[in-house]
Order: sequence, then C-alpha cells, then structure tokens
Amino acid sequence: MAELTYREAVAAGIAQEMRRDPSVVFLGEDVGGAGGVFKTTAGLLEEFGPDRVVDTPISEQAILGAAMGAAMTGLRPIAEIMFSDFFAVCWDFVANEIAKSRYMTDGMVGCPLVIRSGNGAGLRFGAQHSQSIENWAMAVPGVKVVAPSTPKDLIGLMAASVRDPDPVLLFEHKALYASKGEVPEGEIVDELGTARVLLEGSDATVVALALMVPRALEAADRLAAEGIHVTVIDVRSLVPLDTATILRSVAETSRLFTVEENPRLCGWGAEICSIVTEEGFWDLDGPVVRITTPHLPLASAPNLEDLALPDADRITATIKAALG
Amino acid sequence: MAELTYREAVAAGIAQEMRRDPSVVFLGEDVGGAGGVFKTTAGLLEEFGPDRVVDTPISEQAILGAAMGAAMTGLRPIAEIMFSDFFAVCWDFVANEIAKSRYMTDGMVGCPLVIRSGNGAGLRFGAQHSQSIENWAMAVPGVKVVAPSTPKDLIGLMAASVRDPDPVLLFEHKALYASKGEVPEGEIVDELGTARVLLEGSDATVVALALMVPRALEAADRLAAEGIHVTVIDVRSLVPLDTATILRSVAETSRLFTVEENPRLCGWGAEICSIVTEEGFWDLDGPVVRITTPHLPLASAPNLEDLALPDADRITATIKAALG
Amino acid sequence: MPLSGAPYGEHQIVLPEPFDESLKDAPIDLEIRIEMFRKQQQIRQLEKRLYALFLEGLVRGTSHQSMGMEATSAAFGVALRPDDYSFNTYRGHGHTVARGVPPEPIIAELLGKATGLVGGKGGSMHLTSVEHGMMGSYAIIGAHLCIANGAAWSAKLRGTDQVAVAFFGDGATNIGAFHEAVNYAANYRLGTIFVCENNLYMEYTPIAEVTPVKHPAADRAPAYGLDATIVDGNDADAVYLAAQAAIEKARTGGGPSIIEAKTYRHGGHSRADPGKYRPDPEVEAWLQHDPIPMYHQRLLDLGVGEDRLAAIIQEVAAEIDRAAEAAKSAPEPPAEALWTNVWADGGSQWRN
Amino acid sequence: MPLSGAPYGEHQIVLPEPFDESLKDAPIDLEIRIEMFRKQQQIRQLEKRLYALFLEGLVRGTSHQSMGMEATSAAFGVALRPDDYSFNTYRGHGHTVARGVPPEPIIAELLGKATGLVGGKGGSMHLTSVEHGMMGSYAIIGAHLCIANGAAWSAKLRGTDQVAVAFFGDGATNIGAFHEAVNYAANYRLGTIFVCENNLYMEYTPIAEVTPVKHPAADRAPAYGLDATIVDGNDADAVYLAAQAAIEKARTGGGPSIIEAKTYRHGGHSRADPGKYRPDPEVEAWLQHDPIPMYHQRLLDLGVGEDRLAAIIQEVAAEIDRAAEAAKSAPEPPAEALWTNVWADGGSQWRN
Ligand SMILES: Cc1ncc(C[n+]2csc(CCOP(=O)(O)OP(=O)(O)O)c2C)c(N)n1
Ligand SMILES: Cc1ncc(C[n+]2csc(CCOP(=O)(O)OP(=O)(O)O)c2C)c(N)n1
Ligand SMILES: [Mg+2]
Ligand SMILES: [Mg+2]
Repeated sequence: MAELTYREAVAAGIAQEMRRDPSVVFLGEDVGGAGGVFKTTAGLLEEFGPDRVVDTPISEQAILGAAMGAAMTGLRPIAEIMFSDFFAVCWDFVANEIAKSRYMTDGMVGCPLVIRSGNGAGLRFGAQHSQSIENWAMAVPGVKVVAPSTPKDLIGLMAASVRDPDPVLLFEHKALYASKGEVPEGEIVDELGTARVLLEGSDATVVALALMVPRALEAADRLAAEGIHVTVIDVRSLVPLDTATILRSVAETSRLFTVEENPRLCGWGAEICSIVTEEGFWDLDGPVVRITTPHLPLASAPNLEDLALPDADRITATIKAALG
Repeated sequence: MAELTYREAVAAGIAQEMRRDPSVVFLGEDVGGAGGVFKTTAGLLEEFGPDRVVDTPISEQAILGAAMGAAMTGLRPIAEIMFSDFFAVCWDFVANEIAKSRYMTDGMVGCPLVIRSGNGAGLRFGAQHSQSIENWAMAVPGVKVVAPSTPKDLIGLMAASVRDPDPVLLFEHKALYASKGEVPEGEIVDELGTARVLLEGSDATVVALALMVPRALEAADRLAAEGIHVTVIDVRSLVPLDTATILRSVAETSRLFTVEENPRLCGWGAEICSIVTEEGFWDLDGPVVRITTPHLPLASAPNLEDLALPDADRITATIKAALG
Repeated sequence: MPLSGAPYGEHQIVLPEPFDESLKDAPIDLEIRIEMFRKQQQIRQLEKRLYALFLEGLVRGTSHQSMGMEATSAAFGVALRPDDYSFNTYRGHGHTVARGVPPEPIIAELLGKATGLVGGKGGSMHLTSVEHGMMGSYAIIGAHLCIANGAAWSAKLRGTDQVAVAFFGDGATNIGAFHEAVNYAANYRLGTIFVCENNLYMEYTPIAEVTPVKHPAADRAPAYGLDATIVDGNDADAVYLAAQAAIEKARTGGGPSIIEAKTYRHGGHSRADPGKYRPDPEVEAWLQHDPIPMYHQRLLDLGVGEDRLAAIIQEVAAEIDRAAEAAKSAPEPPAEALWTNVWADGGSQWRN
Repeated sequence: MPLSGAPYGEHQIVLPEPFDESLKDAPIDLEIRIEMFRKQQQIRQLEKRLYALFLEGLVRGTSHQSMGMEATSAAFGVALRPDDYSFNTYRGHGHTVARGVPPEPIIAELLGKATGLVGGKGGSMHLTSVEHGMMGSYAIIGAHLCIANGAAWSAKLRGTDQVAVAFFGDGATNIGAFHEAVNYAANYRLGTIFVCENNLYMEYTPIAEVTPVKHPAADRAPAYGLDATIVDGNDADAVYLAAQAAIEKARTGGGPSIIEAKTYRHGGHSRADPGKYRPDPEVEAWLQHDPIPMYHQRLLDLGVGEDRLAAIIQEVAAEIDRAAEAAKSAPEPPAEALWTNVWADGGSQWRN
C-alpha cells in the first residue's frame, strides 16, 4: 500500500496501461513536456517517449479525430481534453462520431479509446472552466462514462476503461487532484458499471459522484451524530449504470437522495430518480429528492461558487428536513 | 383562419418578426437563395433582401458567433442550424458563450437571439441527421428551449422567442414540416414557458413534446375507446418550464407518463418525473413511467427507425399496462 | 449593400477547361486504365440504377449521388493499395464502389434491407466496408478529415506504410475541422491525403459566394506549409497521376497532400433536388465534360478494342441487374437488430 | 521517430529583432505617444500589483498576466474610437485597461469582490466593460473571433462605422474557430481586425512545435485572400501604425485585417507557472526587449521631459494604490447575487 494523490494516480493509471500494452498511446495539449496543466501526466513523456506521448496543437477536434481514427485501426488511444468545458468545441466527435460509429456500421467499426478530462468546480475558475458535464455524456448513447472519486478507483477505472473495447469518457474531478488515498501495490483493474456502497444505514439511500462523494460521506457522519443513518453509494460509473445496487438499497431504506454537481436540469440524478420511481415506486416512503447545483452558470467569486455547489451543510440539512 | 403547413409557418413566423422589427436578421446555410433545405424559409430573401437574409459558408461556429456578436450589439438575429445534430460542431457557442455571457458579465452582455433547427427523426436519415437534442439544450443553464408541435404554435413561439431578450433555441420537428393546421389571421404572439392542456381525462397525465404530441393524442383516443381517459399536455417550452400545469394535472390524475423522442438517459422526461416525484409525490398513485426512444443511435432502415421511436401503439400499450 | 458580393443565382458561371489530350501519353499502364474505365462504369451504372430505384420509391432516407464525378473515385480506387484507408462523405457511393465493394450490399443498404452493407443501420450516407479499407462515410461535414489523420498516425506507429485518404467537398473547406485536420497532418507529417472534389456548389449555394479564395482547398495549402495540386477531376488519368504522387509521398514519410479535383455533379445535391439553381449554360458545358465518354474514347485512341470496352460495360450491367434484384427481394432487418452493436459485446445494455 | 520534428524543450530559441529606431520618426502625434506611454504604465503597474496581491494570497481563481506584452494593448487602446468594439482572451487585463477601464473594479474582480467589474461573477478571465466598448474576455480558445465578426456585422447593418478587434494568441490560430472566423470576415468584408499576439508559446508548448508555418497568424492570411502585417508587438509605435491602417480599412468597408504582433510574456502562462520550460537565453533576450523602458527612452529622445514621464508614472502608481486599497476593503458579493442575471429580467427562474 502506498499513499498517492488523485493527481499522481492519473499518471500511475496511464503508465500502468502503457507498460502493459504498446498500442496504448496518449495525446493532448501540454500533456507531454509540461506534464499536463494540472501536472497529472508528469513523467509519461520521459518514460514512453514522444512516439507514444504527443503534445498537440490547440485543436480539440483534431485530437479526438486522431484518437478515433487510431482506435479504429489498431491503437488504444487515451486523449486528454484539458477542461471538460472544452468538450463543447469537439462535441461532434464525441456525440456524432465516436459514440455512433459502431452502431451505424452495424459493428464493423469500433472505437476503443479513452477520453479523460478535468471536470468540476471548486477552483474559482468561473463559468467556462468549472462545469460538471458528465450528464452531457450520459445523454449520448454509445459512450461509457465514469467518474472516480478516489486515487485507487481512478487507477482501476482508468485500466478498465483502456481495456474496454468501447469508448469511455473518464471524468477526473479537478478539486480532488490534491486529495490522497491508499493504493495497493501491483496492477489495479476495476470494473465499469459497478457502484460502490461506502456506508450502510437504513434511513435513506444517498447516491453521489466524484467530489460529491466525500461531501455526502461527511453529511452522513453528521446525520449519524443525530441518529439518522444513511447508506452512501458512490455511483462511479454512469454508463453502464449499476441500477441493481441502487434499487436494492432503496428497497431497504425506502428513501432516495441524489447529490450531484452538474446543473439541476436533466442531470444523472434525474435519471436515477426516474428509474427508481418507475421500478422501485412501491418501495418509496417519501419524495425522491435531488440535491444539485442550481441551474446556473458558475461564478468565480469563492463565496458564490461555494454557495452554488452542494456541500455537507446543504446535504445534511436537506436530508434532515426531508426525513424529519 | 388559413390552413398552413408547419413548414410554411416557419417562414411566416420569421417574416412576421422581420416586418415588425428591422433589427431582426436571419442567417444560415442555404437559407436564402435556396429557401432552406427543407424549404422552410422560401421567400425571405426575396422579401427582405441579402442584407437581412444571409447565405453563409458551412461554418456553424462562424454562424453562431456572428449571431451572438450581432445580438450583443443591437441586432436580433435568427440563426439556422440546419439539422439539430450539427449543434455538436458549434456547441461551444451555445453552451459556453451564448448561455453564459449574461451571468458571467453580471448582466452587462445579453444575447437576444434565436437559433432554430430541424430536430428529430422519422425521415430515415440515420444516426447523424435524426437526433432529438432538446435535452442537450435543457441541460445548459442560460438558454431557453421551445419545441412547438403545430403551425400556430410555431409562429407564436417564434415571435415570442424573437422578442425575448434572452437566447432561445427553437426546435422544429422535421417530421412535422408537412403537417397542417389552422392559423388565425394577423399577428400571432405566444408566450414562452406555457404548456398547453390539449385533452382532459382523469386517469393519467401524459406529457409530450413536438412529434410525440400527435402520437400521444392518438394513443389517448385509443385509450378512450377502452374507457381510459387521460390528460394530454403539450409541454411546448422546456425552459422556462410550466411545472405548475403539470403538477396541477398530476394532482388530479395521480399518474404521470412522459412521451419523449430523445434517447432515454437524462431526457426532459427524467426532469419532469423528478420534479413530480419530489413535489407531487403524495399525489402519485403508482409509478411514474417514461416512454422514450431507447438509449440507442438511430438506424436508417424504416422498420428499425419506426421501432425506435415511441408510437401510438407503444404509448397506448404502456399506459394500459401501467394502469391496468 | 448585400453582405456577399453577388446576388444569389447571379454568380459567375464556371466552365470546365477542355480535357488535356496530352494525358493520353501519360505513363499509365493500359491495364490500370482499363481498371479505371471499369470502375467508372461501375459507379455510373450503379448511380443510374439507384436513381431508377429512387423513382420507383424504393430508396429510403436521403442519398447523394455522384454522377459526373466518377473519375476521382475510380482513379484513387486503382491507385490505393487494398490495405490503405479511405474516408468518404455522405456522397460516397462512388468511393465505396471504387474500393471494390460489390453493388448488392450497397443497393440493399439504400433500400433499408437486412443484407445492406451495414445491416440497414446506416443508409446511403454511412456506407462502410472495413475489409475494403473503406473506413466509413461521414455525414457531418469535416469530422472525417480529422479521423483520417488518426488512421495515418496509427499506420505510422504500427510501422506499416498504409496511407489514409479523405474525400470531401468544396463546401467542407470552410469548416473549422478542415483547418485543424490539415494543420495537424502537416505538423506531424502524417500520411493523410486530402482530396477535395470541388463541384462548385455546397448544397445549393455556389462555393464562390461563400469563399474568399478561388480554389477552396488548394489556396489554403500554403497555410499549412503544403503545396497543392489542382487537377481535372473528370479525367481519371489526371487524378491518377496526382494520386500516385501523393500516395508515394505519404508512404515514404513525406507527409500529407492536398489535391483539388475540379468536377461537377450531373444531378442535384440530394435525391429530391433538381439542381435548378445552376445556370443552364454551366450545366450544359459540364455535361459535355463528362468523364465517362471521354475516357471511353481515350481508351479507343490508345488502341483498346470497342469490343473489350463493350464487354466490360455489359458485365457491369449484368452484375448490377443481379444486385438490384437480390437487394429488392432481401428482407428488412429483423426487429432484434435494433438492439445490436452499440457495444463490442454485440448488445446495447447501459445498465444491469 | 517522434511525431513532431524536435524533442520537447529542444525547440529553437526565437530571439527578438532589435527595436526599429526609425519608428521614432513615424508620423505619430506626440500626445498620442504620451497616451500610449501612460497606458503601458497603467498595464505594467497594474499587473505588478496583481502579482503582489497574488503572492499575498488575495487573488482568487486563475489569472493570466501580460507583463512584457503591454505595447499592443496600449497602441490599440489609443487607436480605437471609444465606440469601437474589442474582444479579449483570458489574458485580457491589458486590453481592458487600454480601453479605459479603471483599475479598481479590475482588481476587485480578481479578488472576488462585490465591486468587481462583473460583480465577482467572472474573475480575471472574463473582464467585460460594455461602456468602454470592451465586449468581454473569453476563456475558451477561438470563440471570440467569431463573435467579433458579429459585432462588425451589426455595425455594418446599423450603418455605423464601428470596427471590432479580436485579440488572441499564437496558439489560438490552430483551432477551427480561427479558420471559420477569418474566412467569414473576409467573405463578407466585415470590419473585424484579428490581432494575434504571438508570444511564442501556447501554455507551455512552443508554438513552433505544433504549427507547420513560421507565422501562425500571418502565414494563414492568404488562405482568406488577405494580406497580413507582422509587427514588433513590443513597440507601441509599430503597433499603432498597423492598427491605424487596419482600423481605417475596416471603417471604410475595406474588410478585415490580420496583424501578427511579435511579443513575449515576462512571466509564466498563468499565475502558478514559473515558465521554466523557456530557455534562459531566450527569456533574457526578451527581457531586454522590454516595451516599457524602450518607449520611455523614445519619448525622452523625442524631447519629452523626464519630469513629465515621471509624473505620469507617479499618477498611475497612486491610482493603483488607491484602487488596490479600495478593492481589498470591498465586501464579497452578497449571497443573493448567486441568483441574479441569468436572464434579462435580472433573475434565474427556469420554471413557474
Ligand atoms: C457540419 C455540417 N453542416 C452542414 C451540413 C449539411 N450539408 C450536407 S451536404 C452540404 C454541402 C456540402 O458541400 P460540399 O462540401 O461542397 O460537398 P458536395 O455535397 O458538393 O459533395 C451541407 C451544407 C452537414 N452535413 N454538416
Ligand atoms: C478550446 C480550448 N482549448 C484549450 C484551452 C486551454 N488553454 C488556455 S490558454 C492556452 C494556451 C493559449 O495559447 P495562446 O493562444 O498562444 O495564448 P497566450 O496564452 O500565449 O496568450 C490553452 C491551451 C482553452 N482555454 N480552450
Ligand atoms: Mg460541393
Ligand atoms: Mg501564446
């Protein structure tokens, strides 16, 4: 066991896969010589050389196009989109090309690639560099979507993503880069489509993702101190989605809360709430409640950004009020 | 009263506003001389001239950029994105620029513009020309989103959109272009954020949008023949959303069905279900059911496309099974 | 004052330059030329049949034909090695045929049949045949130029000398992805060959009305440190020579090329378009500048017997007859097909 | 074989060319020059103060400074008419100051205060002041080039002769939106002026490693039928002359221009970056090629008294002291501000 930061886990995860499989290549802006703007990919150029670690121009469409064309002809590219907000400049590649090519060609052309990106708020970067857009990706049939919350999950889900024969979008949370966690020695390979139950309690099920996971856990602690015991589930993978774990938990607790960072409308929380109210309706003892960032762009002023994102206070208060 | 096609209503709606306000301009690919690839804008170049009706290069980013820059400096542009699928090549302008500028500038820079686009399936155009992406837009704070289902609503919501001081995405359904409807003489101006109750029945509330509206109505007819009476609501406007009308109806019927064309995950149906299961939970007598296109890209073969989209058969059967 | 210079429809007519008769003496093997003749016939006859099927009401969805533009496809089809990659647009019947894909699955695909090239899931705009190196037809302008780079990059890293060709239209040169793609290829000296088939119109709008340079692809080449070749896209020999040079350059690590092939479509943009926005004299002149009869005559001039050419025409016709019949009588895709091949496991599950 | 030619960090050093001393005799009014001096001082001193505030831990979020790049902003600030439009990037402090925006709201914005230029909602990357014609700072590369076209178009239709300037970096020339924007402006002869501040690096990657032409903006101009002007971006007089010509052309319906201003940033890309990826001799040479002392000396050479210049420096310093104090003691935005100004009605309601 070693303690790694979430930041270090990115390079560790990529390196693990690049060592294993020579067809894994990595490309993006400032990812090589500079080791990434978040220093998440330091050391990769040195270890794997400029053939396999490519510093690109500011051309997100060219980056994803290159990754796609390489994936369909025998490589296993990992592409970086520096901030997930920038997916908007190359969304055609994700939504219309990469996601659809296997279906449109009835299985002939697959795209085994990973697109990883810094997602989420907390760094006071303002409306164009702080978005959580995992719901954009979840809304597009044909891409898998994961968002790990710990260094170990990051490495394991990175490995699973690289080895997956289909395209995976892996969202790293920028505000978690400095966080630390234990990581076992040796190869780590996780499984897509598996949620993790982090805490069990019978009063309610709280489902969270990425940065919202530690916040939900903190809220659970505070609630426990007041005698309210909740189950906390880290969704980890939005596509495939581990609905079984969530539905099973709601069957036990009879209440569901989702804690999501993306703006309120049409988020993954809405999807999970809808699944549960269709398939687990008779298990529910009360309203399903989404705790989300309001449907607003994000401000850069620290106090405003903090007000926008769900935090332990708001999560605690919302759950208490709903259960009380 | 005159009978117009939905197609003719597009030009009529734009012309009404261009006649009223000289600052309304219109731009897009093949929209002028050719009258649009769907012939929706025939006659506008002839009436308003090439100063106000601009045929552009294939440059969707340049189109929306020009619209945005013009909107913030005194014009009221209407931009066409030919197929809504192409929003993916210019999504940065919608999601990161147009939607956020007023908030990021604390009110200083507004973008009074309309982006209209052909949305939806039914023409056997395949995965890259048939998408319903109204949920992409709804997920972005800062844009308004409307999707009319009749010629009259199209003109009225177009007018409301052009007159709105904020950006509006107006989705025209391609499969409705040939449909006809009565349109009153004189100026038509509708209101954003208002759903319309098309039919009242006490057994369930069925919420639909665009092409799904006539299909929901047909299902309602068939259900009525079997003694099941449903309320059918045309949402019309996703942002602002008329939650009051929906919640009020569910309070009366105790059951909710949504009928949506966008792929299943994170659609507007999920949003409405979530709102109702949070705020109208105690009104509900049974599961909330979403009837959607499955989470799949769309195939071009007619039988496969037909299987994918909700039709009156599926809507009828689903509601019957759920209520029965 | 209109924003663009000329009022719509009053744009300048662009006439073809006469065929370059000296190309008869170009150093191109006669059997290669006969192969190009055959491919042009295959394309023309297929397109004609598809049009007839459209008039019969059997073609589903949209389709974009390439009558009049056969020479470029045919020349590249012959010049490429079977393991090279090509990437088409929605106007891709010709490029698909030229890579050796037989007509039956193409017709079946347009008819929405289970035996279609991609099982009825793609339609005319998404023809794909990986076994023929034809890596897909892309219907949103620009993307496949970037994707072709990836195939060239992959070939480079895998140490093969495969090249990647991307065909696109004049209209596509104004979209951002064009710029990113060519720049990227030039920067990394990728073996991507960018082939612009300039048929003077985007959908209905003359390219000259929306482009501030004369040659929408070629005039952009210097922006990436590249030279460009402009060829008569209706002369298979001219295209073949340009293709050979570009392929050789790409194969040997010399980097990308831009080729602009001047051509014209005989019909409208898509199946429903009569193409009326084009001035009659322009259409007339280009109909005269038809690649097919010219090349027929050139082969005769080179001493190939009319009987041999006639036999080829016959063979192609017979094959297309067979193919059309088979496609017509094929079943539609089974309902289960709706759920297959979103993922590599063959299914479409997004949940447990 | 690496994809790009040179291994990272071993890129060729690019040294500045000596200042063109003949510009001393350029036909530029002395009062205009003094105004450019003042603006350069305002920018330099503001950037220095912001850096100090950053070291104090008071600057929130990210910020991108322009120390060393003041001349271009200053020259355009003076050359533009108050009602002209300008569009910046995230590296926009200088351009904002140059349009006449006072330092206090800028500092307050970076400190996340209620008195910030955009109420604490934008931060360093989104400075905007419509009353000064400064239509915003855009943090996603490329978009504002297209948006500037819209402002120029609107001016044309409204019959004013306002021009629109878009400032951007060398790295921005490789993104698709650059191509679409310049092409669009050229096609419709819009009065957009594209000003590339080529400081040789995108974030950390030398522009030469990812661009196949030497002048990332200027060498692309012919692709749109445009000429380009390359100027010493550290010489306010050189930029002023180029700006004047481009503005005059744009105002009189002559269409867009591309100006590439060669410059260098003294510091790193963003606040946390020490800029260590840049070879020492290169940094050294460019520190010597500093616009501020050069221009000071030029004004002395032109006969302006040192006392007058010293007084300006003093005035600017005093104003920045005052501004910084005021910004520091300002309150943070009220919590209600979270909910305001999504819509024109001042609110953020998306439902009833
Ligand atoms: C991004 C995008 N914008 C618009 C379209 C609609 N569209 C389809 S074909 C076409 C014209 C393309 O013209 P060109 O590139 O010259 O090719 P051609 O059809 O002449 O072969 C347009 C605008 C599209 N498919 N994708
Ligand atoms: C579309 C997009 N891709 C990437 C980035 C991240 N990014 C911010 S600044 C920058 C470098 C820009 O370089 P340049 O255009 O030369 O401007 P400079 O910072 O040197 O002024 C990059 C890559 C971005 N903001 N937007
Ligand atoms: Mg064309
Ligand atoms: Mg730079």
